[in-house]
Amino acid sequence: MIGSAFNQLWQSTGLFGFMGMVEGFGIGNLVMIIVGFILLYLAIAKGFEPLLLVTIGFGCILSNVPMGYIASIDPNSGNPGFIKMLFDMGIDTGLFPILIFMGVGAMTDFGPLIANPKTLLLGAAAQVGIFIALLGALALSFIPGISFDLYAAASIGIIGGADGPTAIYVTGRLAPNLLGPIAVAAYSYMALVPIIQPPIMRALTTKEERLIKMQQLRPVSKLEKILFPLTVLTACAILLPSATPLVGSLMFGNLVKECGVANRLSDTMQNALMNIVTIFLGLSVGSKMEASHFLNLNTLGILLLGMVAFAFGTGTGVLMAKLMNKLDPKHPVNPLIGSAGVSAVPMAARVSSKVGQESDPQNFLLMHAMGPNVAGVIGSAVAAGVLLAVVPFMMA
Amino acid sequence: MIGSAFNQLWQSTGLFGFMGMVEGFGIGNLVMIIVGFILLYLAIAKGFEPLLLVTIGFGCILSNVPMGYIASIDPNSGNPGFIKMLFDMGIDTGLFPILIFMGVGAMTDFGPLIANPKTLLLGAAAQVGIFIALLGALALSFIPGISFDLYAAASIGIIGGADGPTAIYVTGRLAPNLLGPIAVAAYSYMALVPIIQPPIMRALTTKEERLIKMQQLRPVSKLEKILFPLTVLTACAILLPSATPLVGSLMFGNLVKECGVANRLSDTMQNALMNIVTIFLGLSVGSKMEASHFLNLNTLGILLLGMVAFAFGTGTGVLMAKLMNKLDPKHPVNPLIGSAGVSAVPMAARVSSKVGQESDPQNFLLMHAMGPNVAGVIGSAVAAGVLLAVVPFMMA
Amino acid sequence: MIGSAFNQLWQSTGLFGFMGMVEGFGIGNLVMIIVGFILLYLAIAKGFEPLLLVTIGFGCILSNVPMGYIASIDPNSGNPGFIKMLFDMGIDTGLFPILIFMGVGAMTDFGPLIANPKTLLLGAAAQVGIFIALLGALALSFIPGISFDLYAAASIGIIGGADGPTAIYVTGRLAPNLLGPIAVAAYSYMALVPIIQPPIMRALTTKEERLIKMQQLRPVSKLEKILFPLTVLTACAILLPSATPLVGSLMFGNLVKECGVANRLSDTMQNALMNIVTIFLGLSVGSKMEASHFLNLNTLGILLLGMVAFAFGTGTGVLMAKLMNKLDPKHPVNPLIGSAGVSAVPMAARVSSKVGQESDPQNFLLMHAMGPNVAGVIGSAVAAGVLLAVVPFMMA
Amino acid sequence: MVFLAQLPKEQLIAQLENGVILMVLGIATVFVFLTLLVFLTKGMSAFAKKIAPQKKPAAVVSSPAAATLSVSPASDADIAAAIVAAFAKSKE
Amino acid sequence: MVFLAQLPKEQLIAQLENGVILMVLGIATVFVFLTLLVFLTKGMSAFAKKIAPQKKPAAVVSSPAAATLSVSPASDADIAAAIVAAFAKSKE
Amino acid sequence: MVFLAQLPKEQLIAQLENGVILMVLGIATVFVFLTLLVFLTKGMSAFAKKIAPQKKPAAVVSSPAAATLSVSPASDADIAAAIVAAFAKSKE
Ligand code: NA
Ligand code: NA
Ligand code: NA
Repeated sequence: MIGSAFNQLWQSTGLFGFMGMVEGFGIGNLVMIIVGFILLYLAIAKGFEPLLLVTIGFGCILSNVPMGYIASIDPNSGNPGFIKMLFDMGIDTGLFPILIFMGVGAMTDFGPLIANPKTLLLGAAAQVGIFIALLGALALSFIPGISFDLYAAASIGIIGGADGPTAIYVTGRLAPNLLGPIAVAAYSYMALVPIIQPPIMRALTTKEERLIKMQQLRPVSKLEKILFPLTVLTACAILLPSATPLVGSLMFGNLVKECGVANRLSDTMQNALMNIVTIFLGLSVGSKMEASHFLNLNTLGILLLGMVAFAFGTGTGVLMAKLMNKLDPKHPVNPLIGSAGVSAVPMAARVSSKVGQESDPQNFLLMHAMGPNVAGVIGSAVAAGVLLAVVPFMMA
Repeated sequence: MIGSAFNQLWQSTGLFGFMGMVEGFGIGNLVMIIVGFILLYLAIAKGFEPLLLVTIGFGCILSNVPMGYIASIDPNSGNPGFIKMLFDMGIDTGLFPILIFMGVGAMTDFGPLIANPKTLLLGAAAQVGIFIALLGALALSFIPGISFDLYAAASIGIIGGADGPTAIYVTGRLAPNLLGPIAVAAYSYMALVPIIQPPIMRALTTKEERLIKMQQLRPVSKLEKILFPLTVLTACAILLPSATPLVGSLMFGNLVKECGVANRLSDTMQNALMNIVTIFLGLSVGSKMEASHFLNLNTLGILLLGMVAFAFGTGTGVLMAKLMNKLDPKHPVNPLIGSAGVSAVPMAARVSSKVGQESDPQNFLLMHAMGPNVAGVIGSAVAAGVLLAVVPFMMA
Repeated sequence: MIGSAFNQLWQSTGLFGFMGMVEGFGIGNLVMIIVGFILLYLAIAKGFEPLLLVTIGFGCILSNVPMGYIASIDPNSGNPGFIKMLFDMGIDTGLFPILIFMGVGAMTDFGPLIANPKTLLLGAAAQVGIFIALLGALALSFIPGISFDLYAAASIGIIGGADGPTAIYVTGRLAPNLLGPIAVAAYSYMALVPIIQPPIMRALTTKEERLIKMQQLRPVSKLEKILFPLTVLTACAILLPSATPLVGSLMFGNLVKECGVANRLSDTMQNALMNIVTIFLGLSVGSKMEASHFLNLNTLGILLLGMVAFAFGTGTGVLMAKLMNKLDPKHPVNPLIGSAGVSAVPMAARVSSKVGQESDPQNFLLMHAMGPNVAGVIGSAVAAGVLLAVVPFMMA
Repeated sequence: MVFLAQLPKEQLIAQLENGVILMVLGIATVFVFLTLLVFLTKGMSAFAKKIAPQKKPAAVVSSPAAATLSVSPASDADIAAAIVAAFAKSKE
Repeated sequence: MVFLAQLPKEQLIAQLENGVILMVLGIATVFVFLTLLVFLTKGMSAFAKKIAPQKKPAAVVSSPAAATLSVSPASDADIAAAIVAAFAKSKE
Repeated sequence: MVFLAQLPKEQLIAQLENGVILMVLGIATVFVFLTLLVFLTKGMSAFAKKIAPQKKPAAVVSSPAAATLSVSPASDADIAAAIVAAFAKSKE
């Protein structure tokens, strides 16, 4: 009897599971745990988007513990694990990315965009990367071993939105099994923006262009800041209802902040609520780092295409700025701020500023780059709206 | 093919929905969006209960975006929208108003009431408005185009409780379809207390009565403040169990505050928890501002009856104070504090004080008015308990 | 008609319920309400673990209000009460204790344990109390009127873990009906540690042993503090997956704190999130203080065995320290820190320090006792993992 | 505007009758309950005084200066402002 | 490494066609929407200026010193540090 | 008091046997696991020292002054009190 109990305990060790002796577990779990540790290393030692990658990495480790059943249903008791519950509560339903987007809205200052609205076009141009990567995913599927359908391709494309909650929202709706690699790619490349963008920016601009000084931004009144989120919301409601969950929650957070009469709500959105949801969202996303959906050529394809998306978005943003200078030479735009249109707030705007100061240390581009930077958030949400409206219809 | 995709996108614009070309949407949504903007205007520009009316107004707008399916189930995907989820989570179940009531309890100082317990009678008298409005709703139903059943009438009456969470709790239980107009009426009239109450108060009192100076309140010990919530809870448990969810959560919050050994919980109830729930509750309530339940004569009836409830509650509170002076002339009560019995904490108490100082700038009534003011919160919850216990039985 | 309505109201008073005239209620509810008041008294006047006992006590009172249906389903409307919802959301699923454990991890400094890892053995030894009490529960079941099965016995044993969330997690999984008395016993004895432990500690040590001075703890680097939670997690994943929900969430909280790059998440885990969950968890646990599961001899048995568990754990911790001194006399350990191995952080460590200073006021044991103290948390979670893995298998 | 279907007259009258009952019942209950609470509160205060006779008042509630609900605890900015003010004063 | 089953060629080509359509549609929509927003924002600003002509600028957004997203409010420690610094300076 | 139904004697004995097994198993597992952890922790510390040899100690944990779990961060009031105290001292 005591022997059988010891045997039971031994058969319930993780070691036993890693050796593939329990159905549903195997060496793949061990590999994924190592991937989780690598994410923790990148987050802690390298400072890659630590809030998200620490939680995603830890979620990946916990979810891959054999017979831990933390992100699945325990077949013996029928109980769901705690990360499974969090996933069902907030990712499957789309609630967590929406709540994060409220907090992002409450943290965002659209002032620079209101002062120079034409930078919205830079935020539009940089979304081209999304669709290039989408097409790339479909093309890569011709290679044996890689296989993406339209849902997967759209989710991969949205990595190019350079916006975590948008990517998670779209992928959760269209291709939840790919949530792990897509979220990791999105946050990793956002952290790598200072490495990915500068060479592209330098290659596409001349020395003279990089020296362009922009006119000082005009002051923006409080009333304009209050009316702006309402304007965007109205446009979105009239033209693209499928984008309203994302755009609406962003603008809700922003209005609560800017209206000045609900500061305690704005403060909670930015802090307690956002932090709680970030913890839950990170762990849940990490739980989608399953061996069966991660250890295949598709993941390599996703990582490659994510890079393509970022690179193309950066490039089209810069080129759009050069085109705008051609069309309206009286109000010159430094093309270096075009790359900030990918979003990745505020990192991409800082990169614009830094590259600009390489040529002229007295040229302060940061505030100018914040315009396209926050425009990129709106642009990605609009692109997400198109994908969410059209892809299910095409697949029907 | 591309034509059909463009057509699909065009048919999914909000414009198409406003024109009534999709089942379930129409021009009514546009009107409700405008109503939402009006609420935002009142909240932001006029300062009407901004924490609630900003969130309710925004929830109204988001919920009325055609084909946004933010407060309903998307018929194509079967997914509920995020505001629908919040509503099901917290309003349908009654959880959100209960949690807000905990926070209210943790913010309330019952000291002035303990020092002068007979002001509880003022809090009782001011609830008469609830039942007058209830009766009024049933009477108005004889008018063609207006139709309230007993559930609706009870929910309308509770507007006179001048207490947001109580009104939302009762309406969520008895007549959830009327939640939109009732919550808006309740919060709007609470914001209008400084305009509604003074003329009634002046009309029902003489100059001499308004000059009455009250005896200074005695100090209240910490022990009394700890025992008070337990006393109220006990009375409620013995006599009116149907009121215990509301009264119990109010007294729980108050005990956690007053006991002094759980300050971190009290602080969270008042801040992080309350703010999160306020955001969720406001958006959810806003989602009940549907064209079909708002754009009819009933809504006019509700607005009218809400005003009646406030006015009668104010009046009966003042008259009760005058009666108390008749019965117990040794301990005079300034009848101006009677109006504070409607609750609307702390606005109504401030109004008592302000009207008092019109007659005598040296007469500080604020603390005296806080007694009936917090008594009104208990009174409304007790009235809610009666409605919740008896109405379903009458309708059975 | 009005008579029948008054009658209906009278039949819905709590008084009517206490008198046993409604099915499912009776005098037992009144007794449990009094028990709830006693818990409030212990929490507020005596300072017994007030955060938990205030909420548990209030939850007990609310849940026992006849016809309040706050912790059950209202048979008339079919609606669950708010505490029932909280219970189903977080205790039945195990989510709340897991979230609390994250916060505990984010509050814990494993530095003293890393500096002197062999104190882990003290944390192991003190868990013997768990299994003694388990065996005791099975033995007591021979007494007529007391009846525990293996699920109940394991849940009772875990009281000896001296760790609230672990006890609630295990009991919620194995014997949810006993949650009330077990949680109350666990938190009460944790509060009574300064009374229970010193006599045992004095009885098992000589004056010379109590005077032992320990070597100053070496400094611990930030890197070690980051690697420690990952080390424990890895060991747990490989050897005891059934303990990973508890150990994993503890180590997640600790890593988020120690990594230094996610302070806003760590802060939220320790404050807003932990406080919210504590409120919900306390009320839910209190709802399991039902007359039918509390007012019987089993509860006396649980209280007795909880004391046994604490006493034995204290004793085996001290004896283990003495054994370690025998085996390794070069690095003497003051046996008074052995008792801290029961966990009950940080109370038990303070008791070690206080008893030590009775003999030598210059002997500062507190930091030395923190090592076994936090080791005890890990030890209890490991013991919980064994119970969760083996008990259901034995009962199958 | 949507025009709602009208309830039949008998039902309207029946529910008006119910409404009157509800009013009587409700007002009576609220008054009975809160009147009872007046006495319970007085009893509670007497009990509190008996078991813990206090010499110094724990809190004076009538001062107009303290006459606001403690709805929001002092914010960081308030504390900072208070310290700066105290500091400035001390320099005079 | 897991090798995934390959989709049939016709399906791959069909979805590539869909992808091209999606790209055209998506890029067009994004540009139309954001271009429209340029005009709406300008209109909104003109409207704002009309109903509330301002003399003093409410907020100047071009200063490089303010050039960070106000992502985190000043912490307690920051406030304390600022006060201590101010205090130390005043003692000079 | 409710008197609970008694389990049959054979079942009681059977579960007592299970209890003994559980005790042996449990105590063994706890000791094996935590003993292993002693060695793993020592190994981890050696590894940490190897990859990042430190000159200055990052944190000294033995000082009795620091001898409290950092359970609650300093509150605003604490900070304010500390500053006021420091200020008062500086005026001496
Ligand atoms: Na973007
Ligand atoms: Na009221
Ligand atoms: Na323990």
